[in-house]
Amino acid sequence: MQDARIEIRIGGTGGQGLILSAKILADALAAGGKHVAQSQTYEPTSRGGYCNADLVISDGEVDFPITTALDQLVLLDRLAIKPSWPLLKPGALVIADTRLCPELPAGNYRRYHLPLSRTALELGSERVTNIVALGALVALSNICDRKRIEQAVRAETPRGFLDLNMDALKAGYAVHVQAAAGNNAEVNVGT
Amino acid sequence: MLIDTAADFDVRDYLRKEMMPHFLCPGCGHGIALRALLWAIHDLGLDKDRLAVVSGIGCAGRLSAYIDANTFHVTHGRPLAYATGLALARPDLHVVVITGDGDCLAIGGNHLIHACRRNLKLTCLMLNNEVYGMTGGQVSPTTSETRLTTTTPLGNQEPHFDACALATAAGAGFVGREVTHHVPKLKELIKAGLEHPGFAFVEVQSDCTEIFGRKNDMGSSSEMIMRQKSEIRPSAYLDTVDTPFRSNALPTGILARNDRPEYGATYRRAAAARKGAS
Amino acid sequence: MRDPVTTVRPDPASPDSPALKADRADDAFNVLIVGVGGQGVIMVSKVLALLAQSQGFEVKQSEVHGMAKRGGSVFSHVRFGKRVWSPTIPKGDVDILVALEWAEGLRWLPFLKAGTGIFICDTKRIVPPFACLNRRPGAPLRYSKETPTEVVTHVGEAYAIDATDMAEKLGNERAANVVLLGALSTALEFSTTDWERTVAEFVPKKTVAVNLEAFRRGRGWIEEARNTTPAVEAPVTRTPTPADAAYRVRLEINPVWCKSCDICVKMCPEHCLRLNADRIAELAEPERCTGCRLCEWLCPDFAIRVHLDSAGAVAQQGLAQ
Amino acid sequence: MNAIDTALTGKSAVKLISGNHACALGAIAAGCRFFAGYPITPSSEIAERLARRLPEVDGVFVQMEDEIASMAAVIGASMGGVKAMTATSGPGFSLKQENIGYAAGAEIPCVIVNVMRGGPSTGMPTRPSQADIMQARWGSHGDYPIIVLTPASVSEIYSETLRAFDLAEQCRSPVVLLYDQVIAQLSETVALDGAGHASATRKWASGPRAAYQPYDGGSDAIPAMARPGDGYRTHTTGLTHSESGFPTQQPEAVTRNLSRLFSKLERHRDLIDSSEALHCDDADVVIVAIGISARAATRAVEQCRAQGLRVGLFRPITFWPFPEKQLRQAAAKARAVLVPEMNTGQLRLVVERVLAGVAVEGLHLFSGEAITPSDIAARATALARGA
Repeated sequence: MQDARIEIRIGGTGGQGLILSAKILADALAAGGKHVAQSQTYEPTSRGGYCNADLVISDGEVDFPITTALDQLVLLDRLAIKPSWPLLKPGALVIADTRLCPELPAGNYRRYHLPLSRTALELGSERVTNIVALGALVALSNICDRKRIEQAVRAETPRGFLDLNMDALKAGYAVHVQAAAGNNAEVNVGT
Repeated sequence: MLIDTAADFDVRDYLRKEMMPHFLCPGCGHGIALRALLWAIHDLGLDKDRLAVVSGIGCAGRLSAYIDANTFHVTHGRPLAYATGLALARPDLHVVVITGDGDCLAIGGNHLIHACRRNLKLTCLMLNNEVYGMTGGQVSPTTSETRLTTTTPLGNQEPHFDACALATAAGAGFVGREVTHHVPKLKELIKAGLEHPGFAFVEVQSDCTEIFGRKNDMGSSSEMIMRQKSEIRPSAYLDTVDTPFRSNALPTGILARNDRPEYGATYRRAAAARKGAS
Repeated sequence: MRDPVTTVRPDPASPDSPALKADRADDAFNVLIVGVGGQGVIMVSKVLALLAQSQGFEVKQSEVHGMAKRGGSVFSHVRFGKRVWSPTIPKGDVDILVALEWAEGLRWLPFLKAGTGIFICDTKRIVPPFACLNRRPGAPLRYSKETPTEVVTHVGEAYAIDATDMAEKLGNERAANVVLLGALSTALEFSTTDWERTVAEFVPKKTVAVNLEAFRRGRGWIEEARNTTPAVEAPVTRTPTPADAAYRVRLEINPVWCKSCDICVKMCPEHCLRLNADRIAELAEPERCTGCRLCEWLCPDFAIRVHLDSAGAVAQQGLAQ
Repeated sequence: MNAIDTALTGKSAVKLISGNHACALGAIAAGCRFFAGYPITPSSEIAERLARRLPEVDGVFVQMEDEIASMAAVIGASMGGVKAMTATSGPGFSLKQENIGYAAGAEIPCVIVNVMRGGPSTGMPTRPSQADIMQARWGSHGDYPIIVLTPASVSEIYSETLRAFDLAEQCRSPVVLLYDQVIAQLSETVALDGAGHASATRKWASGPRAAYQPYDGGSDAIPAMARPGDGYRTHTTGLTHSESGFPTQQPEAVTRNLSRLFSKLERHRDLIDSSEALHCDDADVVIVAIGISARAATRAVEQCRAQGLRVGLFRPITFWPFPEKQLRQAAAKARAVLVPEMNTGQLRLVVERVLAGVAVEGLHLFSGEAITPSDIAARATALARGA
């Protein structure tokens, strides 16, 4: 039984582009030779309501493709805390948006409370919060080669939005550094 | 011209003679309507091998079995939907649907309106005898007001459907109605429907003598067919709409005709354009 | 093959041609238009009435129609002048009789003014069902046998015009009435422009061109006829029917398919079928059978086939020629 | 997207695609050239993808006015000789049932995808379920044969879609592809090679028209079908028919023809059967599961084996006709059988019948969540330890 298994969740609400972020990450990982299963849970509405996009990553074939113990969790809405918290592994990486998910439960995890949506707004569109979050996740987890994630973003982005998405990704890479440099109290590594 | 094809046309050339005599009751108008359809097919010289007839359930639905062609007797109310699949998959076939008033307007009403809207090349022949004959004479969507049926012992209280008005409103490319009394004109009407490039809806007012006629004291088969003449006013002119004598009877003739694009051709053209572009 | 036929020209010496009398101060000018249902009698009279009205005349028009939308007798009186009192034209006072059907024209002839009345008649023959003495094709008809040549002896000026054929050649049989309007226009003093404008106003837009052409042809035909010697012989045209060919009718009745519904027995116009002792349809009086095929068409069980035995041979002869 | 589709149906490539995407690709690779459907969660992605792909391969996509019409149009297209499919979910599957019965009775090949979601009724449109197992088999009225396939992964959806079309053609039968919402919308890295697949073709009528009997099963109980336009001018009906294709109620003819119909799949079990046994040879406890539950069970079996427990998994891939022989063989040494499923015991009922005498325990979940490996492992461990 292989257990080089890594589980990631991006949680938030419908319409935030969570599934797109997960797909981009999954594509990048697959291109790197990983076996990936990407699933989602959503409410029967097109917009709003709790939604999550999950990844199970393995060196061999993924047996059970649904998350059971999260290694990494990105939270873009407070709605995502309740269904995700019970799955969190001890010491897991948690990246949460400061504005959309202002309060986090205590526990044994690596906590990054980052201004993801604010960064997106500063770039010109809150809609790229998902890409900023993706950049932050890649930077903090080192789960994936940056070149591959950039290729995957390019492949999934309509031409008109390419610059914006690439800017968002790069801003995401740096958001924790900038937040730390700005002595932002919300950046909190460790519990 | 009429005389010529009448002499030339022997209905038996288009029947599965081994299936005859058919199962319809004595005097049933459906047999006359079937003749008109086969005559129209003969006049147009349609190839029996390329002719597909799809029919639903009920007295009208049984007619397909008697036609020497590719025939499909499908589920209740669904012949238009089956025919849509068949015609889209096989544009080389000439697809005709035979359906009844209950089959087409009650259980199959949704398929009718969308077939009219879609405008795929199909000819839908709806034989309207105002009753569910095969199940023993229950009220149907076209039963005239006050008529007696086994499920309207008080006389029908529901208003009846004008199927042609429905088909017209839903966008059918060709809509016509005729009675079985005037066979050559009925044949010409069906012929015009078969020739129409899009969806054609032809309603035939047909007598149910044994069940509906008897229940409503309408006399013998011949009296019923004579009533068509005295109440509905069929004329020999194909291009005029004949307003009926009886106040709640419906007009006959070609009631609507338009040149909306045929769906199958439109789809194939769009597909070819997409293929060419990519 | 069916050319317009007879003309009787007015005597050039005649002092008062009716065409000159439209401005008569006292009497109204009377036009009677007759035909059978469906031919467009009312249209002719409406155009005339409209035109006369636009020229400042008082117009009265009355009609009888609606008793039969198709096939029945229809007539319309149009009277115009400075004052018109009665809407109907007394017998013998008609200045111009326009007939869209031959027999109808003959029927109304007594209404025409003796000596001066103009008779414009389509040679189209619509034989009413009650004129059939026997339904066997080719049987004698109780229909007017007068030829145009015979008719013209009764009237001052007569034109027998095959307007239906002329309209057919234009591609629209229904424009026959407008051909007659064209003919009528030559007998009245309204300008051609006014006529054509009124016709164009009256007909459906997409048929304006064909109707104007029909009008011109009708007018041209009369004008030409006036300038040529009248034809002497004027046979009434008749569409050849299979009845002209000799054939024998034979009914093939399938007793196994027959369900004894009685439709053929009751619907046969000659009452020559009956149900036999086994309740199977049979041809009881073959000599009466005309081969009309109604029984074959109306049999819901496909049990009857009508054979016209020599028809094939006749058709083949036709082909050989 | 098209580039990916082409790559996938061409040479083998590793890509990340969803179950519904794999289904659409499998259909194209299998020669499907007609799709009629009606939007319903969570199957709509199949329709959306085929709406784009079919016109590119001279096929036809049509969105019909309802589920009933979709099924009818699919059968109509197949009667015309074109490989056809539809896709739906629970409520739509219910609506299609009458016409599925027609396809079974008149022996019209077609493929019906049912992505199972929570029920009854509208239920949970976006949550998984495995509660249509019985409906897939018995949903239409009257006795009839039908093939039901239950893939458990994205790559298996692809391969089973190919097989569904082949079986439909070979057996002249409707084939239901039954999988749950989880694997429908799950994206997995898969290596697909559709170019290597030689699709089965229908047995078409040939020879003189006079000698042709549309429902003569011949030596293999599968009648040759007449293609419209080929000159046979046959009659097809949902009424009980004789070999001639025309309706009959004559008892001998009815019995003879229905017997052939009811037994025809049994005669082709070698073609139809498909199942998988994992660590069953020495298993004290055999888990029987399908779809996402089987994926969880796989992990649970590995966890149990790691602890030295003799636990195995039997997974029907062809669910109907049920692989009874294979299950009996897999459970030959089993003391206990555990059936985890997302319903109240539909699979358990089948297993109980097949393994009469063996203790069968169900693990049923209908909360709209998938059963987890740990749920199964806990129960299997207890059973293995003889609790």
